[in-house]
Amino acid sequence: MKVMNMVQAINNAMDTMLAEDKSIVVYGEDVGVEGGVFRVTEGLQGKHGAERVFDSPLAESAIAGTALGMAIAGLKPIIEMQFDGFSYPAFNQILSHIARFRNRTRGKFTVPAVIRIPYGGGINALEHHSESPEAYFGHTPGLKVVIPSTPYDAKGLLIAAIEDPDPVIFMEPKRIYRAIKQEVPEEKYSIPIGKARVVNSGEQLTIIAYGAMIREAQKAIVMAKQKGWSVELIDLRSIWPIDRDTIRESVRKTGRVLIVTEASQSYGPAAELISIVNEEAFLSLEAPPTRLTGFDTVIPLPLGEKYYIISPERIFYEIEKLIRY
Amino acid sequence: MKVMNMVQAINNAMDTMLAEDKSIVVYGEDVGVEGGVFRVTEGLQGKHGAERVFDSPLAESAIAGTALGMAIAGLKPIIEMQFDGFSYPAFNQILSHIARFRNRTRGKFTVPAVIRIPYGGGINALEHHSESPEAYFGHTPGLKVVIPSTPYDAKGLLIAAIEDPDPVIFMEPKRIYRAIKQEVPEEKYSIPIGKARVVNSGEQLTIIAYGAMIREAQKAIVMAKQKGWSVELIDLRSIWPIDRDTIRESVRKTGRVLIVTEASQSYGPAAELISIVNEEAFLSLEAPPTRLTGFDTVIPLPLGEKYYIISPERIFYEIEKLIRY
Amino acid sequence: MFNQETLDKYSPLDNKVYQLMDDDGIPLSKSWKPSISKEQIMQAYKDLLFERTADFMAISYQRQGRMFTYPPNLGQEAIHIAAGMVMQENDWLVPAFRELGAWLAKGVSLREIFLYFKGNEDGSRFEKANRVLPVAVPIASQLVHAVGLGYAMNYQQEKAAVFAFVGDGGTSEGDFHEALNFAAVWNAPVVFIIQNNQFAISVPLKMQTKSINLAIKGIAYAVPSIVVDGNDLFAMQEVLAFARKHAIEGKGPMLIEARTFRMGAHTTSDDPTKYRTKDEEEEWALKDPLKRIKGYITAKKLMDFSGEEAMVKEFKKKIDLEFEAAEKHPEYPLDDVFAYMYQDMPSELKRQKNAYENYLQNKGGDQ
Amino acid sequence: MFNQETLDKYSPLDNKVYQLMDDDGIPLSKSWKPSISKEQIMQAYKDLLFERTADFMAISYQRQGRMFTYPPNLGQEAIHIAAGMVMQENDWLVPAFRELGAWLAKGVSLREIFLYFKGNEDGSRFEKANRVLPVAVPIASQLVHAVGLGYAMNYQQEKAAVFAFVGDGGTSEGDFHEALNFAAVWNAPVVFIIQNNQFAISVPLKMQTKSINLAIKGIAYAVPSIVVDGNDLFAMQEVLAFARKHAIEGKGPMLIEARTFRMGAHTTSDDPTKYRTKDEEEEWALKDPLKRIKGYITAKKLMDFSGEEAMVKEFKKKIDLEFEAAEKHPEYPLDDVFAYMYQDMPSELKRQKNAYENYLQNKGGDQ
Ligand SMILES: Cc1ncc(C[n+]2csc(CCOP(=O)(O)OP(=O)(O)O)c2C)c(N)n1
Ligand SMILES: Cc1ncc(C[n+]2csc(CCOP(=O)(O)OP(=O)(O)O)c2C)c(N)n1
Ligand SMILES: [Mg+2]
Ligand SMILES: [Mg+2]
Repeated sequence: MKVMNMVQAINNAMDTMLAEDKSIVVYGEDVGVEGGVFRVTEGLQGKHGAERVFDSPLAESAIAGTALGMAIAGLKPIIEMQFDGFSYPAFNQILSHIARFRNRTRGKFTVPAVIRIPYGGGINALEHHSESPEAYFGHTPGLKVVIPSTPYDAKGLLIAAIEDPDPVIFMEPKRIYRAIKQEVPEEKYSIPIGKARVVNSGEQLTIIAYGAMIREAQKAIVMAKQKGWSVELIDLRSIWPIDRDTIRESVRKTGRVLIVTEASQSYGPAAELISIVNEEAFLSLEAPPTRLTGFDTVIPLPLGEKYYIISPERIFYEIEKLIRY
Repeated sequence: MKVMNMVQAINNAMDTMLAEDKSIVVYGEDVGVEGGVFRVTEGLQGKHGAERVFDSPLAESAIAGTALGMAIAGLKPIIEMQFDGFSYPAFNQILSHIARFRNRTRGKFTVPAVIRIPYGGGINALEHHSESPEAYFGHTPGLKVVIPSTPYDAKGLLIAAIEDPDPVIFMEPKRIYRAIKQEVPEEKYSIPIGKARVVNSGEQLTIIAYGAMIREAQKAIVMAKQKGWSVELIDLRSIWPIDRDTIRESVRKTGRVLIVTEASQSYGPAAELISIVNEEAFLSLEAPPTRLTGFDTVIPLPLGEKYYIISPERIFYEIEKLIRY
Repeated sequence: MFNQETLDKYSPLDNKVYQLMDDDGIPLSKSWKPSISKEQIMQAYKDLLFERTADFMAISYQRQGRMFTYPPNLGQEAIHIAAGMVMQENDWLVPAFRELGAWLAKGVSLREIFLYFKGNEDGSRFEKANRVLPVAVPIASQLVHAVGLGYAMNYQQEKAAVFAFVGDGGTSEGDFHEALNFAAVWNAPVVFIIQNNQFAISVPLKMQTKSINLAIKGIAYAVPSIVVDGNDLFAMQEVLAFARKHAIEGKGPMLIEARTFRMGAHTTSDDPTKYRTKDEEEEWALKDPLKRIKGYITAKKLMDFSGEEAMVKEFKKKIDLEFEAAEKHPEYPLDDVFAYMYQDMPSELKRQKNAYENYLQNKGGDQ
Repeated sequence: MFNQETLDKYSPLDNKVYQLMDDDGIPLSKSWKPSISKEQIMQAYKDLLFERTADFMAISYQRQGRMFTYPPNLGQEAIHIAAGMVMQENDWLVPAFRELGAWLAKGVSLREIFLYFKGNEDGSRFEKANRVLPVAVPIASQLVHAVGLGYAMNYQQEKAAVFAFVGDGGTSEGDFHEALNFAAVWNAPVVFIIQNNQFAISVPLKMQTKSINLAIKGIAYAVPSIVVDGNDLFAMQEVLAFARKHAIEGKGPMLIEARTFRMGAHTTSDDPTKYRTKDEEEEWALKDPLKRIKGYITAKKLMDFSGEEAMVKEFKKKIDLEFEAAEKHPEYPLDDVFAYMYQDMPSELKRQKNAYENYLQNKGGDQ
């Protein structure tokens, strides 16, 4: 099998699907000739033609809104928001239309589009290039929201997203775009949306995380292991729907739970997970379900980012507090 | 004292402040000549002039973005988003700029603007006219988010919002715009942002709610009283910041908590409140903190709205389950 | 007849209105002949009368409390009827929310329209109408959808045009701009129709923009554009037919400002006396599109109108039947709140639905 | 000199470029005389050279890993220097992110600029510069801010103009449209300057819009507009000075397309060879704004350039000092993450900050 990083795996997923399904088109700012600012669409225009893989004018609302039109007419658009922070101009189209057209028309018109968004901090970028907006999307009925944490998952989940009959927000943890290399099959495969993955099984505490936080949690778990603590790690993979079964099973076993997300705290993704833990495993709880999240601040520019982004040490610190609770 | 409904109280607050402070301007779609589609700005243009109270062209992003420019130059704009669902085109301006200019410029430029948004369901309206987007704003660092539930609070909180040196999203539960009449002082007064109100004190269970849900909760509490159950009701008033002290005190006393919000469930406002309850009162909990919220669906058109909107009966049903837990 | 040459000679900078009949329906030029047949003219008149009757009925249902908000079409019907004549089966209609006659022409049933405005999403399923998008409430947001449809028509090599509507107010929204620009760059077969009815709720055009007309905005995108008398059925029909041809021949989008007047209220909850004068209303009443087409028919002696009253009666009966059918529509089931959010209902939605059903089952008789 | 008459005669539809010097800096018309003094011309040349030097240094600091992303200004400096000459103390500057010389002219220090691109918000505090907004990253979003400032200038009866910058790519965003329209309707004293450098990252202008130029877009809003040779310092200076006068005299906004070329990369993480040809680059190199103003100075024998090397050396020293000052800027304290979100830190932020401080205190030595 070929070893790929996440950029290559995502590129390969689109390449595979473009070859298979003529109704797929890929567009956005700089995705054509340039192959995307992160090179995620590199080579696709050359291979599949400029009618199928192309640059659009610089306007996110139109990029999203035209995708809806295309989808209704039978195409399967995969669009890119160049960075997390530039998805906001497209919010009205995503929230008011893409998420709702099926319901609005009682199933007559559907929007099988995929919206790719590189997201998250840790790459020393300018403002608006390091955001974690997943809760905005998760709170929007009608969307599915998927976040991979490995190259293998990225390909399988993206293919599932493309084949999904409904709109999927596909968020790519840009910080680990090239950080993890893994064997990834070159043929087509998919990973069901809505199923979490138990990355590490353990007995004393459950960590729930996703995206770039998985790697950090793994490091913290190594530290915890040295203390003799057994920690389970759940990679959510899908922000909505959430795999309650996996969470329930784990927390009922461990009785302790730590949620780790980079997004800011208030009304953030961790809050939803804490609520689910309460709903599913209240009587098993031996310590308060805890969240370790970004602050309720703008994510600082690079020189201040270290405070905001969650380190393995901070995760370990919370593990310790919970274990000793 | 004069008896006012919420529309009159909000109108009176703006009138009072326009008279006092020449730097205040009020604008938005149809707020001038027409006095707003809900008549909230009625008479203000006549009284304070068309340079201070005026109609803008139909473009929410510009309405919000120009308010930022005005605020930086020393004005205090109060803008109106005509309905909840039409605040989405302004999201980029609100999330990326209004919420952040102080932080971005290290306090050099500030945005003391107020964004008024009539919100929520229950008025038999078309799509996009019945939304509860408060979690989107609550999750956005740099904003304050305020929701009154009575005419008295509406005036006092709006005046506080206008005087606040930072941007405030002021959400008006349109369903009760004219439903509650109350004595409201005609002179200026303000209610601090960030302080919840204990509407009803009780011993066995705490309900946390805000906006139009307060009235429904009150009805449910009457029903509970007939069963001999003593329920405390907290009107949050401020969605961000949240008054943790009042919540803590109450839940530590009652041990049981029910959150009632109209907004949809996943990643919604109730999740944040449940997390806070866990953080502040875990050891006092005698039953799982519970949420009663809108579904993870689009709020249905009028004929289906009854399922979505939370009735006193449904609140009572949850009260009973919790009390008997 | 409006053709490429007419377009080439036209510039919105001159602020001229393309118009064929005067206020009384008399052709402005002796040499002009309608490009549609007598039968089509008669049919257009009937369709316009039908739209107007349905519209009046809708308002009265609303007043009786049998329907919620409704946006009247009064005065703008010629635009809708003309579009209806021009649109073909495989063309797409992308409405704003004030295009009743155009929806009907595409096969949307009155029953569905009533059902929608009564507050049931079933009214947007459009069972027999193909290629009609539902009402778009967020102003101008539908225009980018139209461009996506247009891209798909090109991509799929279909000879079909997209007819996209927006109001004068809608031209101020960013999506208007983005849509026109994308359509031009992509050479999308979209016919953009601005119904310039002079008001956006209470806001008059002069507070919406400083430009002398709205067609002029097409220049920003190199999209051919023209101001048309929207109350002149013939002028609208000719220009729209041309624009459709232009689109399906691969010549790209056009922008048409249909100049008209909203003779009624913005919606049934609006009171126009707050923001406009009787004079203004009376001036525009002279240009009533129904009056004008009737003037033409009378002058050309195509028919007399002695049968009109009977016809309207007929219409009313039919409209009542449609409304009653909408009223008899099955009760909104709980299922429908959840069933259409996704193709396969996610377990989270099942859970929420179950919880509600449990509540219904358990609440007992006393609450 | 550019005046009302020149403007009245000009139409962007003719697609002419307002230009005063040829590629070698020779005035196109014998009768034309600069409206600025010799001293000002010399100063402009020096400022341009300084901007270019600072820009090169910035790129090299970035290459050395001492700074993060940086957007080079190479080739566009005449626009910035001209704006710098025209803007007055009470005027507002609303930048996009590629206007180095204009920021400097308004009193922003290089230290601050470096600090910002090193990744510290302190660089946007602009301690000595008044009325300069910070870099606006979300494309075109800043234009509506400019209109709000303009409204306030009118409201406060200040005779001040707002200079708002955007790129060619930025003209596609909805906010561009909304800003121009609001500015026109409100008669806001805003000078909109499009730096048309032919590319939006990798996307060439012809994929951005079908219109023959960008000034033409002003027609949509009845905003007077003009295409100017952005590499011609004199042309830019004249037009901007006129636009400022136009604005503060209550005549409303103007739209200026400054036609130029981004001679460098989009940012330090971009590689232009992927999307453009050497030919294109060489063609534009002939129009280098520095070369042209030097050509003018040489032709007019205002000075020789024997001192240039020494001057650049001087500049480099100064720039190095500024950069070092930025590097010596105090370490980013935890406080700064929280301190500026609100005027009074809400207890929730205190709580979160405390939690972090507790972690720092308690984590001990072994992690
Ligand atoms: C984005 C958005 N903002 C505000 C509204 C509220 N609203 C409904 S209709 C309307 C006026 C529309 O005017 P115009 O585009 O001229 O269409 P008309 O109603 O005249 O047909 C407004 C402001 C809306 N529906 N969508
Ligand atoms: C809303 C938004 N979308 C995307 C981006 C990413 N981006 C940064 S610069 C740029 C191109 C801008 O082109 P142009 O407006 O021509 O300015 P230039 O870089 O050429 O000066 C893009 C797409 C952004 N900053 N903001
Ligand atoms: Mg209108
Ligand atoms: Mg550019």
